[in-house]
Amino acid sequence: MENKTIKSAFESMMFIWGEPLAAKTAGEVFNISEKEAVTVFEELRREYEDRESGIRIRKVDKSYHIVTAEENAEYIERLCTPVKKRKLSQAALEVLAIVAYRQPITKGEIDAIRGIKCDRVMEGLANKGLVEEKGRSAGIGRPILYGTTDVFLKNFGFETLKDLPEIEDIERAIEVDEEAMSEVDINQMSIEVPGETGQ
Amino acid sequence: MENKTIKSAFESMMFIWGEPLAAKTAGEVFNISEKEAVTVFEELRREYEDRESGIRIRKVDKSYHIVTAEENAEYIERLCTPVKKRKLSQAALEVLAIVAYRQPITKGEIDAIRGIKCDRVMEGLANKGLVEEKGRSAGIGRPILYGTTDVFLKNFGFETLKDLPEIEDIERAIEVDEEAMSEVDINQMSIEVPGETGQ
Amino acid sequence: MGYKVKLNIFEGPFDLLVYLIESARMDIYDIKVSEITAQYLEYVEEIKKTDVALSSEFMVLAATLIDIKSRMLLPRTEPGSEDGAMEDPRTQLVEKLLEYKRFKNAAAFLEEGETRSRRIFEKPREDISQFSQEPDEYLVLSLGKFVEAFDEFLTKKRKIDEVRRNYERVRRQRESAEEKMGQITGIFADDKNKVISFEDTVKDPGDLYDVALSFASMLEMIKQQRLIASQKKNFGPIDIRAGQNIDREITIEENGGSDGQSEAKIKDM
Repeated sequence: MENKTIKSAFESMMFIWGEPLAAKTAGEVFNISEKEAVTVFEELRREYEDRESGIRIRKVDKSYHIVTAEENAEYIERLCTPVKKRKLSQAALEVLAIVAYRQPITKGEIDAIRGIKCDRVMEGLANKGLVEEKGRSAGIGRPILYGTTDVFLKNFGFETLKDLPEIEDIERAIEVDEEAMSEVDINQMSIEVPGETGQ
Repeated sequence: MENKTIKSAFESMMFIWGEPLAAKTAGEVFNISEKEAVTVFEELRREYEDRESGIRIRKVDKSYHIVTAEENAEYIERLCTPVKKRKLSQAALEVLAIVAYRQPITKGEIDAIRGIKCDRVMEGLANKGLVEEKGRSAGIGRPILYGTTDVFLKNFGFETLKDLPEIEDIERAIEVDEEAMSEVDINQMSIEVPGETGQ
Repeated sequence: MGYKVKLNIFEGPFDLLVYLIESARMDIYDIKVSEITAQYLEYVEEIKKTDVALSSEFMVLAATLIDIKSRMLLPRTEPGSEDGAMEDPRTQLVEKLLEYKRFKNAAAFLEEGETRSRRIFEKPREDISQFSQEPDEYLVLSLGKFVEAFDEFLTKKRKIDEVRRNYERVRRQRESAEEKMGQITGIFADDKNKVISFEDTVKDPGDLYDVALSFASMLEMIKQQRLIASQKKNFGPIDIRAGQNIDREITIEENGGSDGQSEAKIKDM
């Protein structure tokens, strides 16, 4: 099979598929290996990028996903109101960061790092498909171990978990902005109780 | 606004829109006329065609629609058609192995080796095209002889039956146990006495 | 405990404490515990005023802070230990706060990624229902599985064969023709005039060896005129009665001619 034919077919297939298409699955259509399929996908990805096309190919783990170019977000929003996923809460982001960096990890270990129970937050993250069970720990009570998913990679713009920067590097990068957060007035802090107005 | 930017934005916009996107609507995003928008869309359409891309732009009246290339229909179908994987049962694998190593063989002989009737298993294997009739034995009742097919060879990646892996002790194991084959019927024994009484 | 308190700004007790330390421009490695504890408790009191049960984790940290504060008042040297220094009571808390801060930073980093990704749009999957109606069925065959399944069968069969062989060897040793003839003679011990059928000489009709042994023994005994057998039609029942030599001592002749003779005898009958 000619490379050109496979390349063209992969474009069509990604378009139809909508979601990230596993290189392995795509390869099977042509009886080629996952590795060979990856080579074709990477070639395509580079071409779309070099062309600065409004359509781009994004890698998510071992899958390829056809999406719009980031720089066109403004025009898309002008044309239509695309359905956006709700942003995660601060608590959810914290828990997700702990899971991402420490996976596989148990809820108990997450609680210990944050000093507060994470059950409800974890439930929310699991419902959004961002975290999933990854087996059980050998510890007492054999607690469930959690890890991040491909949806996490996709929604946060990572190709693989290896793209996560060293946690110490983040610290240094962010320390600069620390001044900004110290402006909170203690009297403006509020608590929110579901089902009751606590103010 | 640069032509390049508009072109890229139109690609993103068509991609997200799903349905045919009116040139007029697209033009409004950039405050350009319908005619100008059509020029950009036509330019894009030609580029996708020249590239023989797997994604094409189709004109529908005064709208433009992003679709897959017609020639890739076959691959899309292959990708989207779910496959049901079926496995052979232990019994079927056993019978298949006996046929493979002992062919041509009758059902009676297979029964004797396994100590259990194989009719239904053989029917299943025949339906899957893995075994077939290979003539008739010279024995009593002229039972049908069975052997493996080319489908069998292909599925297991053999070129000829000589490629079958050597299995230790196989000769003795698939030897037909004559004792097990003949069912003893005590009433069928006879002492040949031509006369009537035994005196 | 009864209420699940979500704090709008602070995600937990560590978050609050980190905030207090930073807004007091305190060095995290040298926390002024009395000052921070006072502020922390003040905040906790503020919440209590709103009549809301505070999440228990905030109380746990309050207790920890008070404990550290009291230990800070004790002399910082221990006479017993070698270098004379005692661990700073704040160390553990500081380590925990630093770890928490690291993840808070990581969360901010993730948020940036999330924001960027929200500018990228994907399209839904096309309608592929036309393809999903008729799945392609295919057989998964692997040589590994094939060999594995057959090996399993061979092992099973080998075991069965072994058991059967041992079982039969034992029985065959036990049962000689001589014994069989003795058994048949025994049947007529109480009544020399009775008529038995061939089946009565066979103990296990399913055992081909036993059937053959009985048959051969019967032929031998006919030859020696110990038995008289009759069969009305081919494959019909064989009746056996005692012959004139039934009580004679059992011997087996080993000469080759015996078969021919016995056959002749039977035919003569």
